[in-house]
Amino acid sequence: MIFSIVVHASPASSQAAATALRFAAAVLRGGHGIERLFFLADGVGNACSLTVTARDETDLQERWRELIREHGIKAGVCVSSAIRRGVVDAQQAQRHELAGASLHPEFAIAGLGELLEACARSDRVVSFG
Amino acid sequence: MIFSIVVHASPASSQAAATALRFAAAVLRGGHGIERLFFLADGVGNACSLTVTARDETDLQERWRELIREHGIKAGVCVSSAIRRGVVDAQQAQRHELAGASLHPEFAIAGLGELLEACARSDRVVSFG
Amino acid sequence: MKRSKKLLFVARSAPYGSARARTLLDVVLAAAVFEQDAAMLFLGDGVYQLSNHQDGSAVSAKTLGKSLAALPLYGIGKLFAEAAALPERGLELGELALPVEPLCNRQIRELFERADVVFNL
Amino acid sequence: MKRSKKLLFVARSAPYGSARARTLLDVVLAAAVFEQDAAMLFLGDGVYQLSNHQDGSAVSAKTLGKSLAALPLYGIGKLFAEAAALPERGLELGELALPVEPLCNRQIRELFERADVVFNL
Amino acid sequence: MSCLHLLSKSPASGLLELASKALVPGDALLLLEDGVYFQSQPQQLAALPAGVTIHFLEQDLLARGLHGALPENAGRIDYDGLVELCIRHDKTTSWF
Amino acid sequence: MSCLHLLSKSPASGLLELASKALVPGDALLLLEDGVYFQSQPQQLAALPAGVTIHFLEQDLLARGLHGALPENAGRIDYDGLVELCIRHDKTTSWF
Repeated sequence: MIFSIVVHASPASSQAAATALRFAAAVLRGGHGIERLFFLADGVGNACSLTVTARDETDLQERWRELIREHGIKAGVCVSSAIRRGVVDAQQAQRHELAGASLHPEFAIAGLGELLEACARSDRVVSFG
Repeated sequence: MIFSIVVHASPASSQAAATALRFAAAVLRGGHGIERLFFLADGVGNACSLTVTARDETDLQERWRELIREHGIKAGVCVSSAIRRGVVDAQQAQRHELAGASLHPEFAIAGLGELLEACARSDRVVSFG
Repeated sequence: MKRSKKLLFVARSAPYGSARARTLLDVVLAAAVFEQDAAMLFLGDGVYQLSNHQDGSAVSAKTLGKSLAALPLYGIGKLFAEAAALPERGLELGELALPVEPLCNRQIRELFERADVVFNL
Repeated sequence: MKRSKKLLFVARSAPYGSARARTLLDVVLAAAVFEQDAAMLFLGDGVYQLSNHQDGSAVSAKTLGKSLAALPLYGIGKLFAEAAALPERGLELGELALPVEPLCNRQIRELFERADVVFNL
Repeated sequence: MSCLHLLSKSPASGLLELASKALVPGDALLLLEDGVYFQSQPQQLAALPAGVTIHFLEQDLLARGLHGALPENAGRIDYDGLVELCIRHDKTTSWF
Repeated sequence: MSCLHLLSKSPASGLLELASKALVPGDALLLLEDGVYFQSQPQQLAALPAGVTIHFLEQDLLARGLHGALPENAGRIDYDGLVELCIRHDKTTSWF
């Protein structure tokens, strides 16, 4: 079965990001596919490359990257949510004359059309926030 | 009278950041002083230098900077809240080998001791979140 | 893009205090642009989004009710509201920012049953 | 740092689901380090923070109850809980992660009245 | 010592019930942001102890299209009035 | 078509009352994150329509020290069980 997973919450403020990650791992463990991860609203914090995690805490950003890399999953970050929250890729940083990029390269800036396309292509869409 | 203002919310997700800014302006307009602005939890987003605001929307980050600059207000950003959310100054970026800084220079990384000191020195502490 | 799925958008947050209403509306508008089969239900505090005479400029925000009023023009014609939530919140059906069909609890359950994907914010 | 002010920390959020409980605790611990006159009240859902047998590792988090139990060692001795909230949430006074004094509604109001600064999260 | 309570969530949040446990006569309740929706659902406000003054933040009422009458005993204030309220009470606390 | 409802906030949030308007017999309710606190306040669950199955996410119960009995008719599942639940129902929606 094909899933898409939508994440609305930042790992720093809500457990929902960790829940979504565990759910994604269970989907793959069960032999199912993930059409797309989509990060919306405060969920864009999961894709930020400038976070620092205390040594005795779980680095959720890093765990997302591992999951995406190992399984070749598409991970989209809503463009309008992201730019308002300072999560930008190199191209946007240049266009808007910002000091640098803050989106980790495992993630890609995406429009909401890609979320809707993921819905059309998935058997189940599950949101966490 | 001396106020300190604590901001818990990001401008992208909650009205509270805009409320805090208007309140701060009213405090100054009333002839009162602001001992310190303190940004905590998701409030650190107010100090991020990498955000982009749509042309027909208010750039709250920029309005905080103007207020801080014009009135010479101390603006502290809670260090542990900030690093988890990818808001880091140049020194932290270097120490943690991050791609760049994302804290606007009008704000300073601060410990919670500075929040408590602000409380001790203020007649009123008002929180927005 | 395939268009076979029925999308249901459940707006259940009051506007302005948080960005939730605006975020959901952005997704609804995208669904309209991509010609998806979309319905929108205002539930609980979400009916406050329908309040007439909103003026976002008082809090330096865009007026949500005005953006919602454009939905029929975008082809989103299936607009529903929880009937009971309106009078509970001092709203009258004839005085809303956009025309919606009031649904009783049974009709709300039917709307959920018919949907293929439910966004809920 | 001056120490004349009475700080009241009102913990009113359940732990783990959001970072609120942890954020407030960080401020309380800082108040202890700076030897402030601090009291802490667990109110409403906040009493869930006192639940015994918590194990944050089940959700890859630090165990909040364990951190709270260190408060008396840090010199934060004024620990209170809303008496009515405990049985409402299935908690018993004798089986909590740290010893707290239960307060009736009148005592809660008195605690607020005595405070100079109230953090509430 | 009296306290100004800022409450910024809608009646559905249940926060007023929690704040009520701390409200004493002489305190003030400021309803702001989504807290101004209490204008249209004033039932819970009637249960507050006597001697608590109630205030609605004007700009938040306007944004939300809440032009109806306020509950009895409640007033509307702007940001300058909010600063004055902070000064008139010995401390503030925020319910959000 | 049946729906799996994910609910992740505590009973005090009032979200269950809202979700109830959409729950039909054959649907499932998954309580996760702070939603597992319904274990200690099960009164609202008793009011759900018959034919709605109730599930608690095990890891969230453990984290919060909720070792007591679950309400009658409710079961506990892990993440693999959650994936199975998603498959068994035609769609999901999340109340947060």
